[in-house]
Amino acid sequence: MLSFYRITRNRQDYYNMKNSILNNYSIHNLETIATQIRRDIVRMVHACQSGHPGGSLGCTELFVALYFEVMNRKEGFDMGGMHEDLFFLSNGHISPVFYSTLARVGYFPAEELATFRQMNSRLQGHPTTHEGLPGIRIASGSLGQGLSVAIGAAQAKRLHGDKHLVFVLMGDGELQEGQIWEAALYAPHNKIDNLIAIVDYNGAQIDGSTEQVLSLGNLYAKWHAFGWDVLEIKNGNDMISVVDGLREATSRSRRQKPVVVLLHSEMGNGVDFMMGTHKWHGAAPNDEQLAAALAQNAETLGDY
Amino acid sequence: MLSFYRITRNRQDYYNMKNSILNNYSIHNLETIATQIRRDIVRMVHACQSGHPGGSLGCTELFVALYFEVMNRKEGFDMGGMHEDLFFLSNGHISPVFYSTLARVGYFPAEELATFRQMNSRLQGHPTTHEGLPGIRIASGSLGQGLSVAIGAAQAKRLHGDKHLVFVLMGDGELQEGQIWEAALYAPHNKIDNLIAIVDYNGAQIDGSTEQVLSLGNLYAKWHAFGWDVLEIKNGNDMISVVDGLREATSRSRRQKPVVVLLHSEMGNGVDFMMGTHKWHGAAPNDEQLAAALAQNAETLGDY
Amino acid sequence: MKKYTYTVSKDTRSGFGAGLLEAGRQDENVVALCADLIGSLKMNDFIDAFPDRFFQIGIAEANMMGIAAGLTIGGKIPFTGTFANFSTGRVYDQIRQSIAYSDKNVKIAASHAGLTLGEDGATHQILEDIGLMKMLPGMTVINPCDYNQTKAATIAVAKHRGPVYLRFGRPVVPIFTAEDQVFEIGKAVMLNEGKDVTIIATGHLVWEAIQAGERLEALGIDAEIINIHTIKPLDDEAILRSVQKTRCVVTAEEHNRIGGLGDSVAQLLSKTLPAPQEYVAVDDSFGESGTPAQLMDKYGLNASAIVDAVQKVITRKM
Amino acid sequence: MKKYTYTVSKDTRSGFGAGLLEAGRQDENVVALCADLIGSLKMNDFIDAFPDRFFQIGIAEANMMGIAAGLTIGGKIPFTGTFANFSTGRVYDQIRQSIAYSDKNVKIAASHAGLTLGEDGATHQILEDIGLMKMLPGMTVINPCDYNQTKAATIAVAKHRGPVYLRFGRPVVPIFTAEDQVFEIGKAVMLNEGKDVTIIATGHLVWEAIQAGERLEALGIDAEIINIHTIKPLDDEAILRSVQKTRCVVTAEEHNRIGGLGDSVAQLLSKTLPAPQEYVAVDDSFGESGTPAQLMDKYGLNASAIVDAVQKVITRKM
Ligand SMILES: Cc1ncc(C[n+]2csc(CCOP(=O)(O)OP(=O)(O)O)c2C)c(N)n1
Ligand SMILES: Cc1ncc(C[n+]2csc(CCOP(=O)(O)OP(=O)(O)O)c2C)c(N)n1
Ligand SMILES: [Mg+2]
Ligand SMILES: [Mg+2]
Repeated sequence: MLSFYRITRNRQDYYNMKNSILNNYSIHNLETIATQIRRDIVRMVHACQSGHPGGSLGCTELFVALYFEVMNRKEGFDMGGMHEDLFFLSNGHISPVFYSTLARVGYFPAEELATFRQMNSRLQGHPTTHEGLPGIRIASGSLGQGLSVAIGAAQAKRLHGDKHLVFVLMGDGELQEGQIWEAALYAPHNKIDNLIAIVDYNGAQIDGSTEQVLSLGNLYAKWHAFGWDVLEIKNGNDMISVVDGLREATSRSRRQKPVVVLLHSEMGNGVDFMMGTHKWHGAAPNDEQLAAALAQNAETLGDY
Repeated sequence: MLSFYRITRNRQDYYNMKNSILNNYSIHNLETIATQIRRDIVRMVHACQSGHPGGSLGCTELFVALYFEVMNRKEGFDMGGMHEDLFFLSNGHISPVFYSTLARVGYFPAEELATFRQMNSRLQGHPTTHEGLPGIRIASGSLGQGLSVAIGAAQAKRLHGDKHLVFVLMGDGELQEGQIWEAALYAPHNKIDNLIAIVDYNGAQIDGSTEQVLSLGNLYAKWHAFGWDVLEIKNGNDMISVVDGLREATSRSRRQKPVVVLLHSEMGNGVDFMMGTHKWHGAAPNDEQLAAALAQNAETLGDY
Repeated sequence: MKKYTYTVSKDTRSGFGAGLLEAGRQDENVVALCADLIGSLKMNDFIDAFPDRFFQIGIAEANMMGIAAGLTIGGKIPFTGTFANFSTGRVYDQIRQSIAYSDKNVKIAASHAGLTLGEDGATHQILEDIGLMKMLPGMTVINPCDYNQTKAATIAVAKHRGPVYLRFGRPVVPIFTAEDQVFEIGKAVMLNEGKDVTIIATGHLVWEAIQAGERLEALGIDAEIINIHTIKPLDDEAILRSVQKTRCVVTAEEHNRIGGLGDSVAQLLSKTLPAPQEYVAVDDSFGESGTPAQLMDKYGLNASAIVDAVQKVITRKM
Repeated sequence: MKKYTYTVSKDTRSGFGAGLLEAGRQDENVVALCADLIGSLKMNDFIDAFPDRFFQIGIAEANMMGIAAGLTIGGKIPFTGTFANFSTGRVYDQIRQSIAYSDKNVKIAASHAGLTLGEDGATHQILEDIGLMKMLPGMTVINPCDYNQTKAATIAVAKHRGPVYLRFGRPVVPIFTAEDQVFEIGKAVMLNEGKDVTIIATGHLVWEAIQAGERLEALGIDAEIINIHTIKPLDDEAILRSVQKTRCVVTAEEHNRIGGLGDSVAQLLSKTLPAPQEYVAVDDSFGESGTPAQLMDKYGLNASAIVDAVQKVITRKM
């Protein structure tokens, strides 16, 4: 059950090999996966003419790094998830990148991505356990709830003496929800140090930039003041930075404090005309736009 | 409509006269009112054998300072409250101090305090507009909602070009509610600078000290990180400190930022056996305890 | 069967957007709040016309309800805007205490109600919002049926004193009510007089009820059809008058069968005039992703379902 | 009329406390969470016995529901504890998405339900919680009637797989059910067989129904009395069997008449066996401060109200 599923190495190796040729080679592998996932994202959203490409594209490196490199996962899927690292997606609207990653890493056939948002699909608009899709442990979509759930899962791990980690991703706009700050207050008080929270710090939400809509101000200072160990990944769309940053985050776990990673990402990253705007938060490309998007992202693992 | 209701002077006078004999005299007046209000609180809670004396006693100086000195209020009561300062009680369970203050400052007869928590009373367990009690503009009791309401009222004042201030009091345990932090994020972004939020920083809640139950950590740092102008009143049960602190807070209004006052108070203050514990958060004294409490607080304005 | 025709289809939320603009023109106290869903709520025209009377709240629905309550204290008439789910279940306690119990003049405008927002799936499809809001003492609950009625309802609601829950949707649906209609809160609209069965429908199901009425006519069944745009207060009189005549009833709503319009009617009848009733509603399940039309089909919320229910209830007449 | 007697009165929340301790002993996966109301929820014994299995959440009910959902993922059986208001309306969307829709094995233990918490008043008296919870697909809703039944229900609920809402109260009420009872979720308890009217009561109103039954007997009315501790899933069969015999029904609950047990029964009957029904419930209003007994009187939630309702409904038999 503890056979890990990863491309090249365990955590220690990574640090031994940092900056080595092998490392660059491996990073390249991850990047290769990322372009395929970007293709999947735009194709999924295009097919049903709905869904959220912007945040999905911006988090592609993160998902690839987590699932193909950083997380210690068991083979197969069981709901309990003991003795493996867990991931929760709180900002459920970026389901395309989640589904594509889960498929590409082996939880279910990539062909199933074609059913995204269609009736009777296991790939609902927002992730759900209701249809039994492997890889999903909680429904999300209504924002603000995932950090609490992740804390609960982390505390369950503790009770079971399971030393693995719990990861959770939130949107930056999502941080405007008060429940996040309830959870943010709770975790340090309870020294939840098997938890790594990640903020998709793309500066955008539906109605515009977070700066305009409701500024998060000094976000580093906020998490810090709430008692978290805060870490920034300055280029969240550079695979090396993301892997490095996540490694750093995991190395800071188990120090009596929860860790939060501010992942500076770019909404729409990897598709030129989707970048630099919030407009692609939840809009689908037309045929022409799809073609343009695909032209910028090589087919590497084979389209579904 | 703009005839103000206050004991001695307007704000500017106060600063001119600081440390003068008149000032000391006036402070003494306020203290005199405070002992009566403490009597009212314990008598109200004793009579119905329920209610919340601890937080009420700890906030007595604050209420007296606000209503008898700091706030610019119109005579009489209308729900709209234009062209006067407004106060909202978010931690509605400390209704005894609120009711007593409202009665003693003239909103309704002090005799009505005898009906507290009894059926058909306007003095419900938690403040409500439902029974039309003058002085109350919103129901509270379910924690976490008052700061939002105060922000709305402050924005209404702005829309009407009314330059008066809005005050709101919250419990420190109450700050564990996420809605507070939603509001805390909103006010600075929108430069709500006719708002003075006050935290009853008594370090206690129902199940124990906030430190034990769910630590607020560095509370100053939290509000500061959320973009507020933060001010501390180190001795929230010293009338001079409270009046000074509130003056300072009002003087900091209209500077493009909301102001928050951390009022270090003592739960149960003024009744020796109720101090230094959270046990009197929501417990009523028996006859003997009532007598002891009254012996420590002189009847000054006449018991109801 | 009276004929209802249409030339244009539109989404009811656009009726809200148009109504809000008009209400804003009529009364300068009308203000609007939105929790990061301006486009979805069709608030753009209002914002363009009255930028100072709009409050962008961000993704913080609880705070929005509190701020709205506070704004009323200064005499404002706030319309809050977000999806129906986040307008109700997300903020039930805030609405309860700061708005309903405090008797504040807040208008809760809720888009994407029911199944028909479509592809986003169950987390965004609330089927309990009517039930949530109708349990609050003093709350008025309104679910208009098309663009024109939603616009008229919005304007009426702005003039009404007291908290209101106004529910509307995302899909385009036929516009068959009059542009110049007067919207009377709490007053049922008689769409067709008939004698064999009473069909009481609300929201998107009203058009389906009309379709059903035509098919029933072909089957020789003469249906009385009532558009009950206001679920609370319920127009008891109109319903009783009709059921007294027809002795059986079908209710139709885009809602869980538990807690919605159907239960309001059942309560009324059980207390005064027990009669066979069939529910056209979602059978106590969550929704799912799909196109609006697919979902209405799968979850039995269409004209055929109403026809079936009518045929069944008629055989149950006492 | 069958005789029911008692020697001791206790609060149902203490039955929960005792049941939680017992459930904790029986299954080490049982854990408890509380939002700064340990004493009110009677969780002290559990905490003393299993300090590592208790989570103090602070005043953050939304977070509590999310954490509970997360704990189930590791196989834990979490009981959340706070007042009924903050267990339901405050966190409806969190329960909906993270628990009900996600099918998580969370037990929502809710004290101070209804009016009878007394002096705290309306902000703390929720009369809509049954309605809120019964609208959630997959949720089990339980409202036991006395200390023993609440204890038994708590133990049963811990063994049941799936989300449960368990509602209980603060006042002391007679203990008249057996200490060693087996609690069967979803199974109505026949308290008295009768032929003239069916009284279906839940929670604190069950004892009142028994009192009413005795008075009715004196008036020559033979009442069938059912304790419906589980409101969802409703024991349709038991209710229909009874109403088939009596042809009329009174429902009694400490809840708004809108959305509660009464409406569940009305829906069932309207779809199968229309019959006159009277509601003993709060008439769509908020509560207020007062002693529990005063409030039960003022809001018509007692044996006399049930007697009146029976007398009325009997004249309406068809
Ligand atoms: C509770 C809640 N309120 C509102 C929404 C509607 N909504 C979906 S995504 C979104 C914006 C989220 O912003 P962010 O977290 O920054 O995600 P990004 O746009 O960057 O992907 C909103 C408001 C929701 N899903 N849940
Ligand atoms: C939303 C909500 N949750 C729980 C409660 C129950 N409750 C009432 S007072 C209180 C403690 C409040 O602590 P604090 O704000 O510090 O007030 P203090 O005890 O200092 O008066 C709690 C948990 C409530 N009233 N509202
Ligand atoms: Mg964002
Ligand atoms: Mg405190």
